[in-house]
Amino acid sequence: MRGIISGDKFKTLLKDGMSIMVGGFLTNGTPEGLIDLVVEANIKDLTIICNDGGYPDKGVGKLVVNKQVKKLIASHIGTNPMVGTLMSEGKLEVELSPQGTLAERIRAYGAGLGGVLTPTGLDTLVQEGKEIITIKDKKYILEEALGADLALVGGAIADNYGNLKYNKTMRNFNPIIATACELVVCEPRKIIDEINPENVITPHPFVDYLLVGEYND
Amino acid sequence: MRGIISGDKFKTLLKDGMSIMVGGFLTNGTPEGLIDLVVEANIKDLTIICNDGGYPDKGVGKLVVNKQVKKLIASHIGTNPMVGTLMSEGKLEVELSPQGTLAERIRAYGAGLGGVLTPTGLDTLVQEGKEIITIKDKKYILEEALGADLALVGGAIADNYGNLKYNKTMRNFNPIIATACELVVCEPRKIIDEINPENVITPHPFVDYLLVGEYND
Amino acid sequence: MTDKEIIASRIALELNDGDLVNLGIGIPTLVANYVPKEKTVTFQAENGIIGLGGYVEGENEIVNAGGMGASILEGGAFIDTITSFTFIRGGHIAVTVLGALEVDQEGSLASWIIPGKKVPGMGGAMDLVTGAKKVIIATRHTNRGVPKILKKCRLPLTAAHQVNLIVTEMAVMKVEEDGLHLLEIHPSYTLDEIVKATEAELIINDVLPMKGVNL
Amino acid sequence: MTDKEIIASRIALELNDGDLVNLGIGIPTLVANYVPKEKTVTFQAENGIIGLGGYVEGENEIVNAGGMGASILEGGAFIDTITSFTFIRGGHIAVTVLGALEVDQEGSLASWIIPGKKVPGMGGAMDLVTGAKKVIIATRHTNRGVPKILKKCRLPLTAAHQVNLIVTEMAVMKVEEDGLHLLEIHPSYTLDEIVKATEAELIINDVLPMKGVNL
Repeated sequence: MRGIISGDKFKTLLKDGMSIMVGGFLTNGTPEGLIDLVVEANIKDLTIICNDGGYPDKGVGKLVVNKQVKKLIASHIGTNPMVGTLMSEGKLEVELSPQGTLAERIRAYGAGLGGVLTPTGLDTLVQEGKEIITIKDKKYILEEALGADLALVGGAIADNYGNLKYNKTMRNFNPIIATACELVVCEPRKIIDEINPENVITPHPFVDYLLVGEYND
Repeated sequence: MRGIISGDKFKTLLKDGMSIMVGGFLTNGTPEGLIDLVVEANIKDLTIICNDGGYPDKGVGKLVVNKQVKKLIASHIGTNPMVGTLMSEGKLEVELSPQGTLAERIRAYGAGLGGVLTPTGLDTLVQEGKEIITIKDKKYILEEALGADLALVGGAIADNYGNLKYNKTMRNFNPIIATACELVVCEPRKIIDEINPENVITPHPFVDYLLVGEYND
Repeated sequence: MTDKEIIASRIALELNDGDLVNLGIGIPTLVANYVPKEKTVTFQAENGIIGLGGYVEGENEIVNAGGMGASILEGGAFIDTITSFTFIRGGHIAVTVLGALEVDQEGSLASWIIPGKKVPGMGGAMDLVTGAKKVIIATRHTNRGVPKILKKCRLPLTAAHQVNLIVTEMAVMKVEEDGLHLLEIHPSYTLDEIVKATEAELIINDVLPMKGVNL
Repeated sequence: MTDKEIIASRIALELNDGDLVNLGIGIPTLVANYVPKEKTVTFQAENGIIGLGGYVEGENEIVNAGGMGASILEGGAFIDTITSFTFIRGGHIAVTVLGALEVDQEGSLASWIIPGKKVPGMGGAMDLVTGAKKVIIATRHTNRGVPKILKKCRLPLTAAHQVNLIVTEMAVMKVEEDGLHLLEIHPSYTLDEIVKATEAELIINDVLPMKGVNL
């Protein structure tokens, strides 16, 4: 870990056209303070990768409502009507990926693998345009690895070294996106002295910055 | 988890020709009591999948020395001279897999994926006979998923529900093999009432039996 | 019993001691209420719980797969999405119970999109239907009289040929190699009524009254 | 300084503050002894430690990648093999230092097998050489006079075209697109001696005395 970062410094890292992965499941475990800063910075043309589209006033939904998102890659968009509206108006590109596939694609990128060979989505719209690989007479869709410029990690308890563990169900995609982005910023719920080495979920070399202070809950 | 198992009951689960995954790294985290029972049962023609060949008197090395192994899939065999000897005599088939690839192949099986797309081993002996897949102009070896009949899991602290966490570096391959085998037996180092749900590494549905008692250390 | 209660209580009989089970949102969620006390069934929520407990109003640190406040039972575990779908895709889930827009006699399911109308997305449903050992569909037999159990799904599929059992308020149907077998019918309906409410061709032999139903 | 000490101390200068580093067995392990106090470098052991500490005689619950008793530093983490190789293959390791049987001017490495003689296996080396951002080879310049730095490896490869820097007791060499550049030579050796001990073609411009060497 490089250290603690202020909200202002964090905003200097943001750029139009970035790809950003955001942790959380229906906003449980989403770092709302970091999202608010991205809204304030008002950067545009973002590719957002998140389990879902959040809610209009919560999670990545705030970025959608603020028209900052060019493309959303998610498994579920039903909880944020704005996503459907902008999509049907042709103002937002949406790529739907099955939840397990989305997680594996991100993991594959973080682990230096080229892609994922999954049976999920065979004989559905999901396989369109994708290569089908047959292994031992079974078919699999080749889903490409998925990385991004920036990971916004939430739901964590951090220690002074930058190690993370996660609070209850807030874990979800957070440890996965922390492996797959050029820059990883975490807004922890609290910071403790040291996490027992056996209980660390995201070891500190995966983390670049912790954002603390007013955004902590 | 189905429950606690005795050594005698465990032996009734063993059969000639089985494939068995064994946890541990140079025997750190290998369940020696379970291995001793496999030696006692003296089943033959085994396929053993383990990080390494152990030592002649420790880990899967005991099975090799007792001539129970037909095929060994491992990343390293230098610490057990008996492996090299039997291999050169044509009495033991050895498949060497890079350590990260071996782990991913097992994980892929446990996760219902068809295989792994890895750059590791490109332009080496490891790629021989394997399909090469090109994704975004980069080449990857398609390594097939690897499962087995039985997992022997060690190095664990278990709870009464069958959840596992692991002691220090004894974790290594143990949680991975627990996802990829028809039957999973763990020889824990100790059993406690309950592991904090945030610290569980192997949740109880992955585990079939715990073997306790004289084999605990 | 309401239609939903009929469906949920019948499906509960399909769960076995020791099963790891994932219940979808809606009618499937109700199945948990009918598991007999003597059976130990562990529920999974795909957002990251092994050992899901009941709803907890106002809880926001533990949520279920519908994003509602929930609880974890003793002996449970919090897991990440990768581990959750290792369970799901890797065949470690004994039974999943899901809803349907359409389901057909070949065991194919449509549940995630009505093109041009509604695109909620597939969430975890495609992985669940593909990976669970047994896939049970919990659905009303018709949508206001329009059959939902079809010869072939017309909406885009969630998965092809993966459904094992279909339970409605009228009947229990099993997908086999040779087609859709009508196994049980609710005593409130005649065989004729059920056949008329079903577009799929039903293979009918030895039909029993629906199990677990209190009239 | 012994040959090993020369190699290890020179390589230590390549490590930067904040780097995550994996050291192979043998000479590479010694590099840890020469990291300047002012730099924070985190060592990884591929069997499952982030924050590897020194050897601990008799310790058997914490071992390093050589299976020897070891320790973990404050702020460290124990991880499984999958996470360990996520670090390694995924490009999260800044530097790996490994030994060699042969290494060549194209940056290819042979280190895991001598066919017909010795087959220890590749362990984690193939993943490390493929995945680490910077691959440094720590090796004696020759094997008892027989060159180890070749035009092209003759033994089976660990990986092709992945080596960035080669450090021996005689010289520091960098693999570039156009070939192997001789960057630094140890003052105890003449340029001529080094060229003679090397089978690879060395590109020679602006050669400096080896850094970090105490005569």
